[in-house]
Amino acid sequence: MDAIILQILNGLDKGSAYALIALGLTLIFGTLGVVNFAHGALFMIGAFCAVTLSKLFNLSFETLDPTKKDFLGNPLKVKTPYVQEWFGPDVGAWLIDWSVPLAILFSIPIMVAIGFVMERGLIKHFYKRPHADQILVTFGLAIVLQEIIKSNFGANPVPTPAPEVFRGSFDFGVLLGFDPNVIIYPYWRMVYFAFAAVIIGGVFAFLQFTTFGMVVRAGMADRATVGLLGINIDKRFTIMFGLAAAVAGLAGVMYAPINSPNYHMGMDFLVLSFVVVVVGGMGSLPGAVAAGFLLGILESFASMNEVKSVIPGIDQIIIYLVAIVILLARPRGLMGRKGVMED
Amino acid sequence: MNVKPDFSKGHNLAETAPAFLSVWNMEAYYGESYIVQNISFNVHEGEILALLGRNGAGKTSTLRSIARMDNPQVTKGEIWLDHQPLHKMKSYEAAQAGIGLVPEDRSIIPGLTVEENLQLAQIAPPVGWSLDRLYDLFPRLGERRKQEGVTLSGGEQQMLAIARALARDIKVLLLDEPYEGLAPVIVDEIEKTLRIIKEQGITTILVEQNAVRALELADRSVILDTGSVVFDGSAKEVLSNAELRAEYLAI
Amino acid sequence: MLGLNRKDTAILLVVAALAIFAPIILNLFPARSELAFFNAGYPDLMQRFVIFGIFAIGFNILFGLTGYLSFGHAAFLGVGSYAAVWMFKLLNYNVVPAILLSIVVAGLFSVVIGWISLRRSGIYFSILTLAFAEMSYRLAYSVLTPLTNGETGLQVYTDDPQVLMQAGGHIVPHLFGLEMRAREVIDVGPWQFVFPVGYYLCAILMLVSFYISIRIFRSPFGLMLRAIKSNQTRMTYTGLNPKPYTLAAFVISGMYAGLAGGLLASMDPLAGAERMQWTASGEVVIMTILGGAGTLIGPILGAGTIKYLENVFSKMNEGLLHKWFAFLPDWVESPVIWVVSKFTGEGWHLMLGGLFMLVIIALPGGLVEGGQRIMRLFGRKPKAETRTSTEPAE
Amino acid sequence: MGILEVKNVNKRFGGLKALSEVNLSIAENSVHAIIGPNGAGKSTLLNVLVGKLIPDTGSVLFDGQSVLGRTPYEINQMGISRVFQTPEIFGDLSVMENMMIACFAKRDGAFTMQAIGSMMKERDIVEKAEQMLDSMNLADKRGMHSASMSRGDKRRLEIAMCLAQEPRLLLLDEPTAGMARADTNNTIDLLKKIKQDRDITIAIIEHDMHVVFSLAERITVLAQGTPLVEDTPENIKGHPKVREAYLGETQVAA
Amino acid sequence: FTNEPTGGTVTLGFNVPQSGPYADEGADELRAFELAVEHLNGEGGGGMMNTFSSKALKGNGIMGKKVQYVTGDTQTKSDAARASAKSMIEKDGAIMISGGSSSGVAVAVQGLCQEAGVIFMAGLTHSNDTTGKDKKANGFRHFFNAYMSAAALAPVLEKLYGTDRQAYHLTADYTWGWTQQESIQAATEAMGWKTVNNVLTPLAQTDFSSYIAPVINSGADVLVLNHYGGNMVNSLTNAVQFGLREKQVNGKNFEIVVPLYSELMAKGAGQNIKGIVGSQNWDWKLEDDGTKAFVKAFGEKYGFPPSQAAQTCYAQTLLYADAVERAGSFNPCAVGEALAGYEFDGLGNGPTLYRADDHQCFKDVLVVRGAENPQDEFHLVEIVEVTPVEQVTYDPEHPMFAGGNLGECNPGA
Ligand SMILES: Nc1ncnc2c1ncn2[C@@H]1O[C@H](COP(=O)(O)OP(=O)(O)OP(=O)(O)O)[C@@H](O)[C@H]1O
Ligand SMILES: Nc1ncnc2c1ncn2[C@@H]1O[C@H](COP(=O)(O)OP(=O)(O)OP(=O)(O)O)[C@@H](O)[C@H]1O
Ligand SMILES: [Mg+2]
Ligand SMILES: [Mg+2]
Repeated sequence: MDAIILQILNGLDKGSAYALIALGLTLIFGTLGVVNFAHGALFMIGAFCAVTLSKLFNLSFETLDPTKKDFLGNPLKVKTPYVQEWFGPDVGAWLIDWSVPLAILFSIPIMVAIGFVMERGLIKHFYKRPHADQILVTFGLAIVLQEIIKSNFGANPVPTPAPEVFRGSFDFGVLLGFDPNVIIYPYWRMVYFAFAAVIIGGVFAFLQFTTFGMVVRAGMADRATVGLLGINIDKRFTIMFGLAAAVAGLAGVMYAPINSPNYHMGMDFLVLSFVVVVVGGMGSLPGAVAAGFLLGILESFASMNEVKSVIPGIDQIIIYLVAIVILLARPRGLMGRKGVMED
Repeated sequence: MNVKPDFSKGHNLAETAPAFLSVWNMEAYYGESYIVQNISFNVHEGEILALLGRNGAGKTSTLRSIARMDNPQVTKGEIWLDHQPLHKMKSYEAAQAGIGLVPEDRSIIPGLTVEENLQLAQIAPPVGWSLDRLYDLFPRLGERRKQEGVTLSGGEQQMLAIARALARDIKVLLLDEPYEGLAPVIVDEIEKTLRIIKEQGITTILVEQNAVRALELADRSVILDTGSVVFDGSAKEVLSNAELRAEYLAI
Repeated sequence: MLGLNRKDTAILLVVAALAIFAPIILNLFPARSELAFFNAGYPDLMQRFVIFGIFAIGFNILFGLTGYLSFGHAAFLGVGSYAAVWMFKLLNYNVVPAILLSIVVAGLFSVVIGWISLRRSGIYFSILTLAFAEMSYRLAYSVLTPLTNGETGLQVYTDDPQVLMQAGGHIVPHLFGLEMRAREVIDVGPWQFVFPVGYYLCAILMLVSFYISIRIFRSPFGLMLRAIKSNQTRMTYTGLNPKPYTLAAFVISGMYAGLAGGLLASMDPLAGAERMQWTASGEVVIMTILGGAGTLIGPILGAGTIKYLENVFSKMNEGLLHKWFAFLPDWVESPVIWVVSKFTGEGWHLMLGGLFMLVIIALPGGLVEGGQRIMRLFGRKPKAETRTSTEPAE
Repeated sequence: MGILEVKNVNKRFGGLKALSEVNLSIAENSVHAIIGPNGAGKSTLLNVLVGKLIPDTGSVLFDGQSVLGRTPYEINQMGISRVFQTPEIFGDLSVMENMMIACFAKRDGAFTMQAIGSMMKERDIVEKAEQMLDSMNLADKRGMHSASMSRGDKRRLEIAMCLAQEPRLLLLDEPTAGMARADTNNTIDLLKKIKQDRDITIAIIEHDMHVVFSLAERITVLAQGTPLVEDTPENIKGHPKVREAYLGETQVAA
Repeated sequence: FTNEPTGGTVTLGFNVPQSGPYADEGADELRAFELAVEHLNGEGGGGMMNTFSSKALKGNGIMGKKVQYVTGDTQTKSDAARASAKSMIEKDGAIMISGGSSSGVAVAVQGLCQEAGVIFMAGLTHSNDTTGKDKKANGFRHFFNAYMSAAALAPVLEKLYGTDRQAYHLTADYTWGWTQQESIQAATEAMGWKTVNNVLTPLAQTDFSSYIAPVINSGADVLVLNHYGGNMVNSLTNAVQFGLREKQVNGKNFEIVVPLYSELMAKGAGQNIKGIVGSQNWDWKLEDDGTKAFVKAFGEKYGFPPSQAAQTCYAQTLLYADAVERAGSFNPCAVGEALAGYEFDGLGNGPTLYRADDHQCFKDVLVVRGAENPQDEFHLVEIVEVTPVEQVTYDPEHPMFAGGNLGECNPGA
């Protein structure tokens, strides 16, 4: 029982990461109809926003400590972060400790700007081009972004811990009447889940309770006609792109403490996020979110020993297997709209 | 035959344009093919102009050019609407300036219900008729308001397309074959509606294959052939000129 | 000639000439010169050019004609390779059974995967094929290791059965005794040209594949495939059943992929699981688009370009750059090298990504379009290559 | 017994009864028009006939065989061809290629594998396609990219493609909508000629009464999903209910 | 023989991962190769050439021929690695190939070098198979292997955590992971530990939470992570997130063990590495003369200390050059003969033997631990023990290595 509850928690947690990434992707892919292979890169850049902020806070000046030696036998250079010098050691340490949550604020303008530039400078010219061309150009862009990050941060993962207070884990089981220490779950992962819920809710609200979503949907189906109705669809597409980039970036920022960011994390998530979006159904935000959680939970269950011992290797393929089954059972995934990317 | 409009006064059409809507030396291309070949004509405020011609004459292309759609591309010429330079605008700006186009394929937006199709028209200013008023005019649409627009029958779609144009506060209504696919009773209805619209002071350009019907309604007529204006004059004149009718309208 | 019209015959002859003289064309620079670095006329790379050319030609039959974008074609390449290596392990090193089996096995695989995946269209189809390929890759890497030798890749061991192997028989892939790795090296002045046997086998098969592909493009079948891409509704209401057409195209392109896989294994008897990964499937998609999807010669160009970059630019290290730019004054040299090194050596991916973007932005029809523009510059007006016109002969 | 027998067909879309208890019999080698107000269910009925929609209840027999449960291409192969209300053509292909596809479908059936057969050898197909284009006045457009034709031309191409299939039953959904008067007349003549030359049954939906009354031998009036009357053109013209619900006051002369 | 150097130069091929997750490791290998070439050509200070027990190298290249090198990208894929190596052999005339950062690549390239008739001096490869069932006459491995890791770790684990332990293994689901797990399970069970479970994790896994969670209530008190690279960084990070490091089970502190360590992984895992025990082939903090000379040369050139991958590649290059000099020929068979059974010292890790039976190097193995309070980013791990070579030596016919056949050396065409 406890094992199952733990895996449900894991599934929800994984699912929220999948759902968040898929949400951003579906805004561009399912709604604007652009096959965006650079979406993973946006996620990755989000994570590196957290890295960058933490590096900025850690920018240090060096003083020599003659009592210690560095690896070449010279006096050791001791580093003191500027923020500690400027704001005092406590505030400085707090800033450094809280750099990931602070990066949320830091990343939003950056990601929105990246989204705008990307749409205006590049994607705009590709709305009417075949999907294959979109794939090629965004894949090229993804590689370029990735390589830029690599040449600045290296290929190795960069540890980016959560604030001290979120580092422990929470005894969840006690709440449910289990013995202590049976069902514990890391705080930060719970934060991630809550954060994902807020973002997903926010995006839904924005698209449901405003006409924005309807206009963009209409614009994707028939740009020309929407223009005839006096609507500047280009502007809205750009905003949509900025929004999607921000969602991807925020998903990345918050993910940084879960797994140390590295330059190819975007590619690792890319295929998966496409699968999630398509299983959810093209053009459906609820579908993408639902598929994210569904696949997250199934993946968690498939990795249980009890399951693996029955079907060896099931955890390797579960996502794809489920994707195949769902797409065969339902022509347009869980909640796909007719006519979106079916040709 | 009427005298061709006089543009000799020079470029500053904003001041001198003799009419409400002026199209002046307009040329337009689809890619490499030269479709609209130096067209000029005027429409006066509040009148109905019948734009006639054979299949492929360039009627649709002319309307699309005026509405500033991406295709065909206008490469030369000027279009003025009530002292506003349409030729410098994008299609959404032209729409905000008062152009309303009912396209020949109706362009009902897939994925949206009837009502959403109408709401969409009222997002950008200026807003025209209210939804209630539109449903009064087309009760059939009121009954189907929650149905997806593209599943409407052909005639219902045509009504929706016209209603959608009226949902915006337009100065000029461009109608591309509005009677097509409509039952004769409905055609009568629409004709009545067009008269109502005319009474409201809205200027209309009507493209129609059923030339007789169109001419009976229209004040003036322009006839196109292979992308050029071959006639510009009063509607009555066409009806009475058998040669013209035979050569360009086959009636 | 050969049932082709004049233009197609010309294309075929050009490709044939390029293939036959590749060892010379690709070794443009004298062997000892600095520029020899840019030579591509060594056996392995030449073989890769034509093998991936076959792969891309086949892919183009599916994608270019029907518009169905498969993201799992690498799986067929992979099983083709495995099948070939297993033939080496079980029979002997003769490449004929290996290549035949690789085509057959890939064909069977594609029948199954295609039959299921083609129940959907558009992106749903792409994801289905992707899912099958990724499953194959992941299983091959782990659970199926007994069959695939997992991470290391399937290879021939001395204790393999090799039932047809005679004492003293060849221990490298051969065609009835003609060893694939055998080569003729000819020195012409400072130039050195290598004529490898394996390459010529691949090249001949590539030309055959290319010829078949032209015939398919020009056949009624090809017309039907383009009709599917254009309007499936009209197709069904014209009494045509799109499914068997797409399935046939899918299987044909799967067999092309299998042939490519079998050849890869025949040139180098090791089959790695990464051959089936989504990135490998993506690579053939990109080759095809980069060259010009739906054109005859585009896929070959795309395959060549990508393989060239991969093998040549990744080898450009800073040491070399220093040598090349040594003529510059120091204060110019360092920044130049700094910039260039971002795009070469370990930065070669940046070059690749940048190239993809550049080509597709500047040349919407891929490299073929670039070629056409150049031709136009020279005043000749070649008719848009193959994209639409299938006008029957007058 | 007609070549097409529709019995008790019902079709609902959610709360809307698009077709209710439709009974229709079309006699072999006749021209049968279906008219009725917009939204009456005429196109829906055609959709049922060609397998695009499956009726909730009822049966459809073509030449004694049921078409229900068959796919659209099977139904087409039985001998039913359809022209759509908005033209469906192979927009990416040339006009000639469009025609050739129709000719192949007629000659070779739903699927044949001529993967490396040469198109140049298909003389009969080419000839027939050209002949059809000629008869529809499209010959000068044979090499044209069909998507960039004007709509009237697209419609003519589609009719030509359907005729090339030599169907036994041809279904026309507003074939002359948007056509210039001259071409409308041409189309009427062409249909008449085809009717003379070979055995063919034509069912036509049309709002242009000129076309209807020039061609139709019998007319069914559909209203709100049910056949209102079925009769000869003369009787329909004078039918008070039809005049009220459909024809209106002005439209008689046409 | 293939690629016999003719002019005044000899070309070596350095085939390292330049893209993909191991790119940083590859970059460090490349730095070491460049340094080695510099030293061989008599530039720079000479580094470990000065401390190397063999004095055959004179700083005038190899046999008087100036050393040149070409580089390529393995992409950590066996296919790409072979393509890259082939281009070095076929186009650039490389007579020796070295580098690589994973066992799959090493085995694939070693096989290729055997067929092509050049020498392969393996870089970072830790699987038993490289010198076990996939060993080749033309291939040599300076790096240690999974068995040796386990043999070195076991006594230390016993000392630190006692003999009564319940171990839970998470294992990367591919060849290297399996041999690593097999080795460490055998070694720990031999000293009395029990193995609660061994769970295989997909290579592409990034989030290990669903594999870590079941550990909590499994009754295990040790978690062994048979992962490398990104897998290891993530699984360790996740394990620490789930509070495993602070946990008490069976009245004991819960412990995490990472059998194969590297500096780069330690860096990637950040604070999570503290107190975690593992093994290394070499560490720059060793005190022997060879190490010191190498660290000095490397550190002065690049500004930071070398990784174990760098040391391996540097040593491999010198060893190859030295063997050529001693053999007096570039002929791969002569070189192989000079290397086989060769004993040397002064290249770090003390006295070392290249065993003739399987071309595996035998030398001391380090057991290390994540430092609690590193003074700077280069002191993330500290050496716990240097396990003497005797303890990690095994019989060539040991079941974990059996089945292979070195075959004949191949000098090529
Ligand atoms: N998208 C396009 N690309 C290229 N040419 C086009 C395109 N659309 C129309 N044309 C061509 O432009 C010419 C004029 O077409 P247009 O649609 O304006 O004619 P029309 O007068 O509206 O005819 P119809 O009465 O058939 O609607 C035609 O010859 C047509 O072939
Ligand atoms: N897929 C659908 N979903 C819901 N309602 C539909 C659907 N298809 C058609 N309808 C409705 O069914 C009714 C009949 O439509 P149909 O297209 O058959 O009319 P029609 O007789 O062809 O009219 P017209 O002459 O205007 O083309 C219409 O009211 C239409 O809105
Ligand atoms: Mg028109
Ligand atoms: Mg209809």
